[in-house]
Amino acid sequence: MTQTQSTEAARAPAKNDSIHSESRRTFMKLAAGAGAAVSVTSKLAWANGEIGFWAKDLPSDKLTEMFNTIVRIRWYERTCVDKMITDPKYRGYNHFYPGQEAVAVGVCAALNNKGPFNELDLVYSTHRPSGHAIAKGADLKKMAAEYEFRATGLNGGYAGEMHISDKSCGFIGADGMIGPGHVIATGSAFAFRARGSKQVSVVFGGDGTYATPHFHGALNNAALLQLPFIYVLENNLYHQYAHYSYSCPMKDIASAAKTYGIAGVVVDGQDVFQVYNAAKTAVDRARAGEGPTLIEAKTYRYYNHWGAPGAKPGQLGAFGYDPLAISSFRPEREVRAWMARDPVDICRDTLITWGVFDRAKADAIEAAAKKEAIEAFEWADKQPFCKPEDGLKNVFVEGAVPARQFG
Amino acid sequence: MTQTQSTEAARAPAKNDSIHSESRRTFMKLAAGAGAAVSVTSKLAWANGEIGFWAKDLPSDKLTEMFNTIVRIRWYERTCVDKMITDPKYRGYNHFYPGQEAVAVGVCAALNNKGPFNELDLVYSTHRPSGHAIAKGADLKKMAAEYEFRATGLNGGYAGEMHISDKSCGFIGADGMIGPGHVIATGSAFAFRARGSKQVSVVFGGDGTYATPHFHGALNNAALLQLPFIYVLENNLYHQYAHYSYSCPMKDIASAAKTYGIAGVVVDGQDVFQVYNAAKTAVDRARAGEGPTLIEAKTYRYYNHWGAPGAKPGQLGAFGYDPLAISSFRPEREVRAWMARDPVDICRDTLITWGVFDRAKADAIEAAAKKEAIEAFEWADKQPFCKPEDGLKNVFVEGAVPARQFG
Amino acid sequence: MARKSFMYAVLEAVQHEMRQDKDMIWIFELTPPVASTPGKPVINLEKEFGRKRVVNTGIDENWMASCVLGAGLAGSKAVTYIPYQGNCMCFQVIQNHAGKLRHMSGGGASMPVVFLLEMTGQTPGFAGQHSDYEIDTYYAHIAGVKTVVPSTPTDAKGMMAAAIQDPNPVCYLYAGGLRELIEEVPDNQYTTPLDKAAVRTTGGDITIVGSGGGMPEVLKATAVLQKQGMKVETIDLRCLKPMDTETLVKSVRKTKRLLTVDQSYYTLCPGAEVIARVAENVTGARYKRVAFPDAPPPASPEMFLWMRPNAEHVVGAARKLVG
Amino acid sequence: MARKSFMYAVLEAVQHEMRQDKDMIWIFELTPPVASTPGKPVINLEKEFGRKRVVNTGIDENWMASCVLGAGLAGSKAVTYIPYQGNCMCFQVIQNHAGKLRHMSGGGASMPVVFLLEMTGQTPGFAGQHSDYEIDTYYAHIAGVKTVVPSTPTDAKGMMAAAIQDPNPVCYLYAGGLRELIEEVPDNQYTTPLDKAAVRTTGGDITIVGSGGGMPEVLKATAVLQKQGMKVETIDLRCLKPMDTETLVKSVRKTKRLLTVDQSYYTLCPGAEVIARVAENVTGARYKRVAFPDAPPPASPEMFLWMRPNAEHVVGAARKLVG
Ligand SMILES: Cc1ncc(C[n+]2csc(CCOP(=O)(O)OP(=O)(O)O)c2C)c(N)n1
Ligand SMILES: Cc1ncc(C[n+]2csc(CCOP(=O)(O)OP(=O)(O)O)c2C)c(N)n1
Ligand SMILES: [Mg+2]
Ligand SMILES: [Mg+2]
Repeated sequence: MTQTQSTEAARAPAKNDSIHSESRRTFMKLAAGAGAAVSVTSKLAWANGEIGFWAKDLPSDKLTEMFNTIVRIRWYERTCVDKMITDPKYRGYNHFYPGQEAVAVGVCAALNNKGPFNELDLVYSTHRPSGHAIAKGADLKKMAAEYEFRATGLNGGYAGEMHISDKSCGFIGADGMIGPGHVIATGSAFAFRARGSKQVSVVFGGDGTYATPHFHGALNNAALLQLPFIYVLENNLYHQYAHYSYSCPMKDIASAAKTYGIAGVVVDGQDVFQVYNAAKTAVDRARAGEGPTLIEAKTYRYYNHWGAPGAKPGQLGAFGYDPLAISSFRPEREVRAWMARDPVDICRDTLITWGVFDRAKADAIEAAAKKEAIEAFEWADKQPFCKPEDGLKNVFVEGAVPARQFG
Repeated sequence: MTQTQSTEAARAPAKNDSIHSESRRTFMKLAAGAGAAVSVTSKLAWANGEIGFWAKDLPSDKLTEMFNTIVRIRWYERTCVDKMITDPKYRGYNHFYPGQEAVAVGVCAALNNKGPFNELDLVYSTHRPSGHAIAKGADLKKMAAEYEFRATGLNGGYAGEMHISDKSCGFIGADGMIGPGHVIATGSAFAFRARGSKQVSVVFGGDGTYATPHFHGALNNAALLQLPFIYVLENNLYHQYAHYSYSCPMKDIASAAKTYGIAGVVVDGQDVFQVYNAAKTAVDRARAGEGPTLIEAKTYRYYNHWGAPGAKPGQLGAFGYDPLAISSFRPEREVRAWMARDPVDICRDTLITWGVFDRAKADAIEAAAKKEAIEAFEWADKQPFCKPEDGLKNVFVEGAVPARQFG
Repeated sequence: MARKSFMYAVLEAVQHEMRQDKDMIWIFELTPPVASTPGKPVINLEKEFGRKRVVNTGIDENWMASCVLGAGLAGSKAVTYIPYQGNCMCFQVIQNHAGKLRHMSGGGASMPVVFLLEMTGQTPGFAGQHSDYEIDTYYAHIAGVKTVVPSTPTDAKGMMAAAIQDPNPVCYLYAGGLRELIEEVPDNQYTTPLDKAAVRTTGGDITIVGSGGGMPEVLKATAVLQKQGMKVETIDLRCLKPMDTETLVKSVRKTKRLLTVDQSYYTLCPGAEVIARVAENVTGARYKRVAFPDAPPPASPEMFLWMRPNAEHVVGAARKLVG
Repeated sequence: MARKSFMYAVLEAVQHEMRQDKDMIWIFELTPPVASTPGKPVINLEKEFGRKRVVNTGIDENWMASCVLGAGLAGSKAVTYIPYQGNCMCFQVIQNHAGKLRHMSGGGASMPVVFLLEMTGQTPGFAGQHSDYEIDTYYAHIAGVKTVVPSTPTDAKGMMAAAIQDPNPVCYLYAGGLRELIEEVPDNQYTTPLDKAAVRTTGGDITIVGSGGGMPEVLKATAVLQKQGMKVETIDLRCLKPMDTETLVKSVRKTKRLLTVDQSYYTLCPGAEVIARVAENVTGARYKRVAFPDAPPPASPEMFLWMRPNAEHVVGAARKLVG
């Protein structure tokens, strides 16, 4: 985690979150010093010492829940991939998130996701929304039904994957466009500030968002008005099939924060606790009226941009040439190298190291997550299709627009 | 002149431009050392030593021409102001440039303004175009006629002030919008690079352009493709009636260059030679294929945003409250302080100090410029009005579109 | 009741709503939300509600529109005043986001927002970008936003109040040429529907349909024609989307002659939609359009004033149609 | 002559022009300029002409359109392929700059540029932003650019060649739904006019006018109706601006019945303009429009496919109009 900004200040962890930290810290030092954790250290990214390591101060049930959320995302996605490549009747198209789970979970764990709408922190998502939606609290069954365009889906079949949303947990939703969501998200932050609320507005976006004109509009105005706004830039190295160096002249996109005089942070996106630390610092800053943060999480997606070309049933990740790539494609060795630093493994191993749970418990959690995901897609398959004429509704709050296709 | 970038390299001045430099440098040192120039130093901004002080190596006729251009702009504008406030039949509206002349002239003196179109450097201008147009080489008479919407105007009466253009000298033209021109200008730079031409594309823009989404699009793409592109940001402190701190979180807008890894320079916009030095460095860089430069010229306009409220005939500058300002307005003391560092005075005094001409010669040049301007507006007043139906022409290259206003 | 300008009437409606709703925001750029009229207090939203709720920043109209949209999604009422120079800078976010989010979310998205889109005053001499009149069509074609274009201070106030109270995103087009209109406008808050055209005069010889910035000239022409004995039914469209087909069809069923008048470019001007809707429902009528030619507005007043539809043009076209 | 897809035909035209003119450039984003067809060489503009002339950068469609405009102003021919997701990101610069610069400069500005604006393929399931069909109206209302929407590979090639050779800026709309069309297309370079509609079938009972992505279904419906004995004059609009009024009017003078078919939203769809032009010139005709309702396209295939105009809808509407 690199601080590109000096405004960073150590802040005391919120009361209800501080527990067991002393013993965990001690254990951490012992393990590191004695080399006892050697077999897992290669998968662990260590914090910059213990200062600001908020994650370590979280209660065990919260930490366990973070692992649970990671594997729920992982298995929701893997189940969906398998369905897509084995069930010819499956009609969804998807942009898969595996490899990046730690980012969604680390950020959303620092947010308020329950309660009345005017107390929720809001999350704006992208064309790759499953992870963000689940981490924010959306229901797996309803998501699966939405991905299959069913009337009982999260959004009644209007949305599909690329536009799912769930107001009840503050998930403003996916957006198929690259750029605009970031600027819109600053508007929610503006509304929070105007009404004196402590809510924060968070937007997720890829490395592809950097080059959009919207990047400037979002950060400049958030900086000028000191908005409670957090821009989580998931740098998974590629936008579609182009490496981010095609669209960005610098290595760390977070360094752009400097221009705006706001906090910019680069974080290891494979380690959910590193992400949590950065997010919590940013959330505290936002709630304190100290303005926006740009968090760049270095991460990777195990599947291709879109759909599941190169994936095999029951196997994690996609390999080989994607016919959609046409003129450029990422090397398979790169995929495998990133998979060796898997966010599920890092989270599991860290929590075992911290003594939060043992491997058996972790396996049980993962098995339950897998079961939940499978059941969600099974449930979805039994849901009713949409009524054609409902397409004329929800254009405006009231009524329906006239049919015009019949002349 | 602050270099925010280390890519700056001293480059030998072009052959035809190096003359008399040795003697001028010697004189400069003597004058400074002996205190002989004390009476003028308060109006002179000194370079960072002599290195990269290209202006000092220019031939005397070129330096004289720079002064001539400055006063031609000044008197074109002053004549226009006087006309606007004394001649009720004058129909033009204008955004006046006095106070900023050194920027237009310093930049354009470093460009190629004559020859076949495919060898000219191109200039994109703004809603405040007179200075840029004259510095690039547009004809005063035709400009005056255009400002009064005459058929023989620079653009046949189609343009008015806010859209004047003159391809014959590479003046692509004014643009009434804030932002888009900058991005379009990178397109010309792209074309130059694609066809292996040594031309450069220059855009002028105010401090107001910084906040536009286009700022990012122009600089990011110019940086990525290393385009022969120069962004001259004239920071005259205000966009309309808002101080630039309302739209920009940093003091020096040029520091934004850092993010893009390109050269960014802050320059004293009241000193034409400082501006020339920065422009020449940028032009050399662009022609050498070394990419874009962002030049921020600190400057000031003596009139209000638009028109001539507060101006008196025969008097330079506008003072007092502008009724259009409504909720905020610049202090009069600020205007007077900037007028004390007038670009005409600085240029004249520098050249006298350098021994390029004496005061009598300078006065004669200025008198001629004044006369030319007065004659231009007199000529314009005698030009024919446009034929109404010509409004249907020039929509496409060929023919005219049908009239539709009669039903 | 007092004499009020267009903008005073608008800000009066806004002020009322902002006093009711402490969360409501207003984003502006170069036009401070300030208006005055003789005998009434000056309205200054920035002063009254403070810079947390009423703010300007830089020249970024896309941010302005996106900001109010995001505020709406967060549950706050919000309005932005986009200056005419930037009224297409924010086009994409209105077309692709404000217009689609409710539908795409299956009804979940909340968007109680108003985009007050200033149009140019069509000032002679300003040329091209500063005197066009074309966005009515662009915004009226968008699905999922209501697009209205009031033409009187009275409608301006009532439709602004209705727009703010409407839970749907509303594109409220403000034709800058109406800036100088002044009339008696009620002081109390009232609403004017966002889906009804206004029949300004009734008659059986011809239906003339105009909207927004063109209405003063249409009404002038109506008076001239009436003096000449023609029975003119003049309709102020007011609402471009949804469009009030019923009022239009009913009128032309009676008059059998339809003349549309637009300041917008001829091709795909609102009048084209008016004619198409009527032609689908009425047989045997005759049609004519007066509109700005398919050419950008030139600077020269001679050229521009000749091209811009005016009362004389309307009178001439009506005579051709009826004669 | 060989069987070619829409995009192969387009790139063949582009390749020819780029070989002629060493200055010409092509800007793309996520769609590399690559196409292949059996028995013909693969076209890869990036490989053939190199990354100085053919380049992609980041996700900034406003830059792409602005870049080719700036290249044009500098005297270079230039084309950009804007992906459908960004086809309104570049709206303002085309509307306010490409469309006005020639006029505002009194004829001085050079703009031999083509904006190849991809439209969505209207794929069921993609929803809202990824399956709409609406930009035809936005771009056709702009003054100063020519806006065309070819519907066959043969026209695609000829109109691309014409667009590149045309010194005016051209918005070349490419309906993604035509991606899979394959037909025999000549190998030599030829041009197809940018201001002429194409009469696809002749007949005296009814005129059916469609364009772009809707044409395959219109032609399917035509065949069905012809089998049922109806004499159908089917017109492919091809050029939205300028629009070929003459061909339209001539046809409806004969048939007295006009059915327009659009994939675009009903309000202010191109068909509205077609009807208005005809109604101004023909008396006593009957009119009907088939179009997408004024609603964003929903994800659910059940809803979406019911809403999108198809051959069955066209057949039904034609029968109502003629019967
Ligand atoms: C304005 C716009 N242009 C183009 C696209 C097409 N598109 C969809 S996803 C994508 C790449 C996004 O990359 P990134 O932001 O890095 O997110 P990732 O896919 O890596 O999660 C592009 C170009 C779009 N959706 N919106
Ligand atoms: C997109 C857009 N929004 C708003 C305007 C209105 N406007 C004209 S000039 C101006 C201020 C420009 O300030 P700056 O760039 O600093 O130039 P200066 O006037 O100081 O020369 C504004 C906001 C515009 N022309 N274009
Ligand atoms: Mg990415
Ligand atoms: Mg300024």
